[in-house]
Amino acid sequence: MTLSDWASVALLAAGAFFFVAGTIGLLRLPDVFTRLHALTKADNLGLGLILLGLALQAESWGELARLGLIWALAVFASASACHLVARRALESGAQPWSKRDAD
Amino acid sequence: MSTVLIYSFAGIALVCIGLLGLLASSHVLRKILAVNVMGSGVFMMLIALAARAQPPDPVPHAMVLTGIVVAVSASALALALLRRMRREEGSALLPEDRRE
Amino acid sequence: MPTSLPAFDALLALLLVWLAGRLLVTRDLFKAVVLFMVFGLMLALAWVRLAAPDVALAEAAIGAGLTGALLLDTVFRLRGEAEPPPPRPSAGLIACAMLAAALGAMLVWSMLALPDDWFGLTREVAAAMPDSGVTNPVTAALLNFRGYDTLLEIAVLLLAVLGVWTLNAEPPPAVPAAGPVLEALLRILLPLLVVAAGYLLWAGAHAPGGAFQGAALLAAGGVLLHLARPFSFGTGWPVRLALTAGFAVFLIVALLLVLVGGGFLAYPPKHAGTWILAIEAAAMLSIALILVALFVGSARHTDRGRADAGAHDPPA
Amino acid sequence: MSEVAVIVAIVVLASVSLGLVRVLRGPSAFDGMLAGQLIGTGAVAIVALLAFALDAPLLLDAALVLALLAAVASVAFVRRGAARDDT
Repeated sequence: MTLSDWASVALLAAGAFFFVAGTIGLLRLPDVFTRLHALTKADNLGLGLILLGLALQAESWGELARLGLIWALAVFASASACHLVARRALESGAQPWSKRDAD
Repeated sequence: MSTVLIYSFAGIALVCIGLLGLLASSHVLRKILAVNVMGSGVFMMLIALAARAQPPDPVPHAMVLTGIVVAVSASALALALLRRMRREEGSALLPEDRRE
Repeated sequence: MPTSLPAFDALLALLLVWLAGRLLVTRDLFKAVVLFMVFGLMLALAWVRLAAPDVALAEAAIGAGLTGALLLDTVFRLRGEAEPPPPRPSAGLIACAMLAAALGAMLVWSMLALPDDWFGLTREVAAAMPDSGVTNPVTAALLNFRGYDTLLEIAVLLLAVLGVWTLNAEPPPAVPAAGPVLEALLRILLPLLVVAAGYLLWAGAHAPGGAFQGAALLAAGGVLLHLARPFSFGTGWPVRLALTAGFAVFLIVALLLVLVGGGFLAYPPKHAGTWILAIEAAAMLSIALILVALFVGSARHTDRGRADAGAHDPPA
Repeated sequence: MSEVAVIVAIVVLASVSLGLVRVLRGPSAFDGMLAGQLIGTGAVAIVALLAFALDAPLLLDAALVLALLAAVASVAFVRRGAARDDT
């Protein structure tokens, strides 16, 4: 294995870690807003790391361009979707969790 | 177990689950979902059979490809029928499933 | 082949079967629809694993866009009626379960009874590929070898639109005007969807892609637009012309080929690629419009709905 | 290398499946809307990983289509999802 292979393995493993972290956040966090935050940030970071790890192994510029485009689209789409879902939830009367609820 | 076998059996399971759901559920929307599950099972059996050859047989691919588009159109028609029924009769259940 | 692939396959197959079972027994219809949308995306992964990238593209485009929007729209309109509890185990239910089990047993038996050297039509297709005009065998099967089948499928889609136009007599539900974020999403995604559809149409000749996948992408764009700013495109003759253009071009080419002596949809091998691209371009636009029409529904009543609810007016 | 990619794909698939538990349990109808985000990102990652593991770079186009359409499901949820009276 070359140096770039090791780097890829590290990036892929880190990506998988963030996906797992996103799921733990989804399961453990108290309300829809914090869960959105866990999903949108952790999963997209995970996706970015995985795509970066794959980009190190890319064999053509076409692959590299597609990987970059996929990440740009995913980040843009999920940022917008996250905003829309959070706004809809707030408008429909979902109460953001506060420390008092924990007591 | 090989990939082809795993997905073949999954396809068969989907056909059976879909058929049971179609027969046993009373809400028409769920019947529509059940028919779609059944159709997906058939698609999966076809694609798994195609994958026995190397390279895969393209004819089932072409059939399933158009099948997916036809299935979504048929579902759209079924959903339109369901909405019309609900508007005319006030219920999304078939007459024999409605209870007073 | 990586040795852990069977583990992936087994996990995905279990997930698919679990999702299917769950979505049929879940009490809440909204959740059932959510599970069905997830089911569709997971199916796309299965097509990837079964080396069917053309099918995966179509499933990804249809499953992520149109199906979910259609089902959510219906659940939204149907809300307010409680679903009766699932049937208790009765003689009828047990008979249904036995019927399903018998069907499953027959399918398993027929699957296992296939000889090991059964490869379908792979060899026949490979032998005919040089004369097909394209290098992607799926496109060759769709537009050349089984062209009559695809022609009639487009006719079936048109019939579905006629049915929906006849039945769907409801205005779209009132939605608030699209905010700045949704507007920005539309401004960026819609042109990208059009470009991607054009790319898939062109790529279909030699790589995964083609008219159906391109049409599904365009239709997703149309559905997105309709969700943000409800519109109707009427039932006037320009719309009818555009809806039927794909079928008409396909049929005219087929008849022309009969006239020049080739036979129904028997392309001259030299120009087959050009004919196929021309048919696919027309078919893509028509299929996309058909799919959007299936979501938008009947125009007459949409217009009335707009007059009733001022909230539908797009922001200036 | 492709072995690693498949293992990571299995981890992502398992993590997405676990996330579905939240979608199913609720408690609010908005948790269903999270499914669009969860599955969208996960499916893109898995297709990209399989494209590498199966040495089929053309599959990246499928990942691209999924990424393009990831927002459509969420928009459908927001415009036709849980109504005010459902919460």
